[in-house]
Amino acid sequence: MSDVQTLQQGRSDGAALAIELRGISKSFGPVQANKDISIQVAKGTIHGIIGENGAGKSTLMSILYGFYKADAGEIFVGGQKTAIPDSQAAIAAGIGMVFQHFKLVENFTVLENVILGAEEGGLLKPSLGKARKLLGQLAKDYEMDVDPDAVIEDLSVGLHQRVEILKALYRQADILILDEPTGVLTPSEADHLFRILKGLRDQGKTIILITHKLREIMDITDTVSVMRRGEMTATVKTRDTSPEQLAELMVGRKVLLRVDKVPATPGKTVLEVENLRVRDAQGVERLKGVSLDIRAGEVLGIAGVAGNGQSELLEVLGGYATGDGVVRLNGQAIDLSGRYSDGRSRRASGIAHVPEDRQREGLIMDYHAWENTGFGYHHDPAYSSGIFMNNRALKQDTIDKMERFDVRPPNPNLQAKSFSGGNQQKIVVAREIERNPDLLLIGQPTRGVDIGAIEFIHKQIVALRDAGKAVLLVSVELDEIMALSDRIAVMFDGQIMGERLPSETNETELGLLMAGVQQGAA
Amino acid sequence: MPKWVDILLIPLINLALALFVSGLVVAYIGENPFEAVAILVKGAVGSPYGWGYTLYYTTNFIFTGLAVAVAFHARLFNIGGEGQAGLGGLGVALVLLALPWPHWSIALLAAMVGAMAFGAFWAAIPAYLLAKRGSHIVITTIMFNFIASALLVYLLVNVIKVPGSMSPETARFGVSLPNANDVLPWVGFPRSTPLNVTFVVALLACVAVWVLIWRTRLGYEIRAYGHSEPAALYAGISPVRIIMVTMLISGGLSGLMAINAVMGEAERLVLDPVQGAGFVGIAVALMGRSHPVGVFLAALLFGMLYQGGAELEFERPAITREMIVVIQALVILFTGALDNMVRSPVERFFVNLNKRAA
Amino acid sequence: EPGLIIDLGGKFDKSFNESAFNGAQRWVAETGGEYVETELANEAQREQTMRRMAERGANPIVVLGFANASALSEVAPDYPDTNFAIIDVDWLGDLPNVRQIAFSEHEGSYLVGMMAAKASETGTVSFVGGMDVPLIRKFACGYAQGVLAANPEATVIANMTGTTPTAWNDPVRGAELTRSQISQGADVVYAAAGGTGIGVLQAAADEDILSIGVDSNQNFLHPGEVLTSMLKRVDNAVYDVFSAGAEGFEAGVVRMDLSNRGVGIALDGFNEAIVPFSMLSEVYAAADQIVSGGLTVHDYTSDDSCPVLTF
Amino acid sequence: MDLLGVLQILDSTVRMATPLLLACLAGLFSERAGIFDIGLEGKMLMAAFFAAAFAAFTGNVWIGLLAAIAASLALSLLHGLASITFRGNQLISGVAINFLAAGVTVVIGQAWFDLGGRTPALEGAGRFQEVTLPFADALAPVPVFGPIYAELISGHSPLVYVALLFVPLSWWVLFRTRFGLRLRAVGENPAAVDTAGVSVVALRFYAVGICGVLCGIAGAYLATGLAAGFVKDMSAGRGFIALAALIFAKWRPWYALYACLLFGFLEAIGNRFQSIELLGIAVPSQFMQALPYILTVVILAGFVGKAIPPRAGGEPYVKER
Ligand SMILES: Nc1ncnc2c1ncn2[C@@H]1O[C@H](COP(=O)(O)OP(=O)(O)OP(=O)(O)O)[C@@H](O)[C@H]1O
Ligand SMILES: Nc1ncnc2c1ncn2[C@@H]1O[C@H](COP(=O)(O)OP(=O)(O)OP(=O)(O)O)[C@@H](O)[C@H]1O
Ligand SMILES: [Mg+2]
Ligand SMILES: [Mg+2]
Repeated sequence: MSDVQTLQQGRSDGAALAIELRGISKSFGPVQANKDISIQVAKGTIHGIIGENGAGKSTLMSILYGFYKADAGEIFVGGQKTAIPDSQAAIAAGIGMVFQHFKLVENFTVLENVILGAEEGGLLKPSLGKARKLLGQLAKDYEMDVDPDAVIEDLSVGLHQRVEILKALYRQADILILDEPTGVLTPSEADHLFRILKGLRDQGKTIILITHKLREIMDITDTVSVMRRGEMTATVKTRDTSPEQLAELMVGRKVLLRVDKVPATPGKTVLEVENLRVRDAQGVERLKGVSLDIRAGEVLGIAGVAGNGQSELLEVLGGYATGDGVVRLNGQAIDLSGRYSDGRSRRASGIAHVPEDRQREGLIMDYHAWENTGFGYHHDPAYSSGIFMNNRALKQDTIDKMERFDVRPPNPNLQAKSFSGGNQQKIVVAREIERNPDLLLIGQPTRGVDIGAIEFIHKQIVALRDAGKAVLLVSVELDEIMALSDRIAVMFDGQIMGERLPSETNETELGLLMAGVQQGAA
Repeated sequence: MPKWVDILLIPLINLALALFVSGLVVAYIGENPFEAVAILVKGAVGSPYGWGYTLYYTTNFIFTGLAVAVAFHARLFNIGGEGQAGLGGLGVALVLLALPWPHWSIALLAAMVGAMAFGAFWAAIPAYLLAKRGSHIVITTIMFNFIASALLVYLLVNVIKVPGSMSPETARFGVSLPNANDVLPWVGFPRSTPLNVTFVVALLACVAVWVLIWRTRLGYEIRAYGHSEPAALYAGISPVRIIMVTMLISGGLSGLMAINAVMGEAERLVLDPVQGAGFVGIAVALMGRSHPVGVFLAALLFGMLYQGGAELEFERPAITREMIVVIQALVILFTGALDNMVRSPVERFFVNLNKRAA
Repeated sequence: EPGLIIDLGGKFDKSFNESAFNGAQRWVAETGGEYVETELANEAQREQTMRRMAERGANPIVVLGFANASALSEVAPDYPDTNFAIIDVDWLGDLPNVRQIAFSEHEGSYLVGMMAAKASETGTVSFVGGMDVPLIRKFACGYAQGVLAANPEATVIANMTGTTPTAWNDPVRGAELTRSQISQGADVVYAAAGGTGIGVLQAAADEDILSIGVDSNQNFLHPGEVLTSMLKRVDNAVYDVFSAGAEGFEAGVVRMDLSNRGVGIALDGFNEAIVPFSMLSEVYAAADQIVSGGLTVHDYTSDDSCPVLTF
Repeated sequence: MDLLGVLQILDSTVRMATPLLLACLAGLFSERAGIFDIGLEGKMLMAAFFAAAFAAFTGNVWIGLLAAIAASLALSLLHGLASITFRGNQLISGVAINFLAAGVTVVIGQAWFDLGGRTPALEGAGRFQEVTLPFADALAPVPVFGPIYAELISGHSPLVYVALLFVPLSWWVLFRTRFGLRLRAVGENPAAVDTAGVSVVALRFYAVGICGVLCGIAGAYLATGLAAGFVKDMSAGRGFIALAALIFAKWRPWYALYACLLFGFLEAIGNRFQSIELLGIAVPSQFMQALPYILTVVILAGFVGKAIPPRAGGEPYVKER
């Protein structure tokens, strides 16, 4: 039936079609990522695609971009049946894509990344020169300036994504696919991005936007398709729908879109941080004298643009960066010198840590789920006795956790990498929260996670807090901060710009603080 | 895909391909390939005599193979097996020449300590330089192979040689290990078969390594570090500790190889006691996918090639020892590097089979 | 039928093993007989191969090189009816079925040393050894003594190629060592380094200095540029053992030296032009003295030391 | 030591460094493209044999060179087939190639020449002759510069100059051309190249191809430049030293030159001062022979520090699990 619906859509607003997919199917070994999917996208529109983690969004788009080959199905570009065996063909057909996991060469400059594959002639100089000019132009047109000679690994993720978009525009794509672009952006960056997208649409370009954030869908898309378990469940006009309806279409049940929590009842102080300073490997000071405290039963939210010291704060508290200053946990000073500061002793002292980057730090992607369940806690007598690991106990515990946290598929013997983003995150959160720590450090808890899982993870955080534990929440998602925090501290350039109560502040004020603007009030 | 296909059928097809190509080479120099293969197989496993040598070589390769495999789990490429085993030999010699040992069992234990200590020591320096200075382990271990051989030559020619004898080798050790014939008289191993109790030690080493890697906490940490250093840090696993410990174990295993070659077979330390087993160990570990069972099977395969090859060479003068090297190379190539050439089609075949079945 | 076990160096090392092989071939050519032959591939095979030969019924069996000494002392007693001959070994005590054939390389080297000193204009001559083992030091020490006997003022530069077995097969390194010696004034170089020696003689020829071959006659390699070769008649030793056969076999220690033409210098059409009569007569004189016992050349391996050379 | 002595050592340095440099640059192209190659040794050996064999057949060293390149190229393509097409383990493939070369050279050599794997000694046009640069003789008398020019700079085999030319050339190709950009990219992040619409497989095959050609030249230089014929195992571990030099150079052309010159220099020193006395005690010659390797470790640990290989190195490019 979904097909019928789509086709009607296609006809009813009679606009020319930029893209039409017919009966696309794709499976990775046992996993059927896409099942007979058909979809139409009208020229000059912004078309949203939403769906749970693992629904098959990225796969579908990767097929359109020629990164994967479909097992079956046809692709029409501008009404023409087009074979897209590889990305070359997609680019030729005017399709550009910004991947969920960026495809940049880390130690190349912005310029080199932009021209890669689109060079003119055998020598670099001319191409680079031309690209430099064109980049300047684009930068003006879309206010997307980025230093063309900066090396990618030195740039923030926000800028990485900017480079990816520039890559696509440089190749004169008139169909632009963005896969979860705002997952790594601050609200202001996101708004900026949307202004750009609107601008592009008004020039007649077509945009396909994958996101987990219903607000964004409602804000800027014209039509939206919903995917579920590899199938296309519906395609509707945005103005005819509502977040609640979309959420239901997506998850298959009613979803609570806002966190409901009783007012906090803070107890004794759990964490005291005084004048904490951290230098990075290059000796640059990343934390410039941070002081804060968290009490039992409250959530302190750290708002801030990525790269302003939040990561370093988590790392030093989590025990794998050194610093100086004073940090007390339940009154006990903990070591920052590096001598007794490592993940193990931190855990022993009652600190649990959900790292910002689950794939790089939180999990061993090649370990089975059950091995990851004990990761960091492998010294715990429950998991190991003497020099040996107790694998049976680990597996059993994993099965229980998977059941309680509704990890899908609930199979402890799958490798971490074969779970989708949301479910990977659930594995980490389950591991850390179920330690029932005095202090939970949690960074970007819902980055790239679907609303079903978001709802669940938020519930867990609140539950932990209500159990009288202290939570330090770092997130670039302002509304997440607003929704969960009992107090909000804003970080900018390695310092705390100020503290606010959610009830007494608003996104604009926080936005200003995040930008380092300190106004007289409060 | 059924498991037996994965661990049995595919390797066998690979092996067959390797032998086929080898056959072509043999035919090229005008020998009958089928006879050649027959002699090779019969020579390797056709008699207790053959088994004696096959398993003797296997023992060497198990140790050097395990050494490389263990390091691999921590993403450390230890190609210093040659030097570490050589030093292990030195350790064995020093221990055994130091005292008159009352009984072989005590001597064996002492020699094992000596072998592991010296092997581990030779691995420890590159490990430390990597852990503390980030010096690339591949370079340092290569260099330490050369340095080890220089050291051995110096000692054998100037220091621990038997005076008056022209050959740069130590005196014979007082003790000798019971060989297969002493232990299992009824099997019919020749009195002088080189296969000795060290083989049992090697099997125990396989089990120990399996336990270490997949059952102990240390193994869990080693693999974690191998997969992702940032994650290891997050979990409170110290890279320096893992690098050091892993390389010490790896070097110790290499060193143990000397128990078989120096104490068990030569019963004295000769020039170049390792005879390239260190490098074969790399191939063995890679082909065995760094798993003790795989290492054992790969080592056995190479043991058979060594012994069968020696017989073949003896029976067919036209077939030189280099021809045997060619055959070994082809086996490594087909069973190791070109694995997917066979695997993917076979896999597809079975997937379709299941599809049709379903 | 007799048997021959070629050592690790390989049948065509242009020196020791090759010389043995030639001896066997000569026996074949002259007697039309047959013999069993095999090449060792690694240490562990020494004992293995001897036993295989013995079990196959080969008799007598010739093994080459000191490295086999220890293995042979194990094997021989197990096959009392088989006769063994081992080259370069004389310290195995009395084994009833073993013929130990040792060469006086130091004597031959002494003679070529004298020639080198005579031929040298710079008064500096050199030596390139393969791997640094006592046997090679024996060559070097005899050579140095000869040089200094002929010219007490002369300097001898002695180098070894390396410390791994590749030292026997590294002509590139050999050539490089030779060039380095030439730059230090050497104008005659003596190579006792197996396959590496090929590079030494080559470099000498390229740089237009004289070289001295070893073991088998290598004069032909660079006619007119190889002063001579220190012959070590392993071929004769093998030939004799083969000809004597199982019946005529004699156990015990045999010394092959100048007196029985076991070692010597090579003179042929390739080098007669560059070996003046005066030089020859002196060399022969010295040879006679050595044979008559009037002159003794120090043997490094007798006490692991060399009076005129430090290693 | 006088100027000539110094010059001789430097001269020897250049000769010893050349095969290392060629092999090192070969490895550089391959590994920059993400294909690790511990088969340099084998490729050099194979090339050395074919160079000598065909030079012996035809008496023409250039044909020998072509044969060497062809042989080494064949092994490279085998490596590519295993590690690129069939996504096999690059280390295994390299090990196999080393074994293969060690065996095949002798087996074929024996079949062709019946000299136990050696080739006949080459002379005349069968070898690379030293080229005397213009005015070498004329300038020789000039103090200092004269000898330096005549002894050190002039009078090497053409391949030496070829090798030296390859350094700036490689640098230029890698860092100044489209091909170089893509090649480095495919070694860092093949997915980026793939999504940019460029074939990862093709790029990597080009890279191993170049690697093959350079190893071919290196081998030819060993057998027909430095030596006058092939002797089994004559590469004598130089492929591994080249690998070390490559890591030493952090995968960069100019540094590769410096690294190889350093290794060559250490070897020359080791050859020159084999038996020396320090404070009256004779230093064991074995120590002097090990010195290059000891110094390498010291320098590496003391001054070079961490070398980060191309990020995608060693991993076959697999899109779909
Ligand atoms: N390269 C791959 N190999 C094997 N399986 C894959 C691959 N890529 C995706 N999958 C699987 O296909 C399914 C769809 O994945 P996909 O990334 O398209 O989901 P998604 O909708 O993008 O999820 P998310 O919202 O987390 O990005 C998932 O089960 C995923 O595990
Ligand atoms: N001091 C120097 N002398 C000679 N060559 C140099 C020097 N510094 C750099 N080079 C060479 O110039 C080229 C570019 O140098 P650079 O170090 O910037 O490379 P890069 O762009 O950093 O390479 P990578 O891609 O590895 O980062 C390299 O080939 C390098 O070897
Ligand atoms: Mg996705
Ligand atoms: Mg996904």
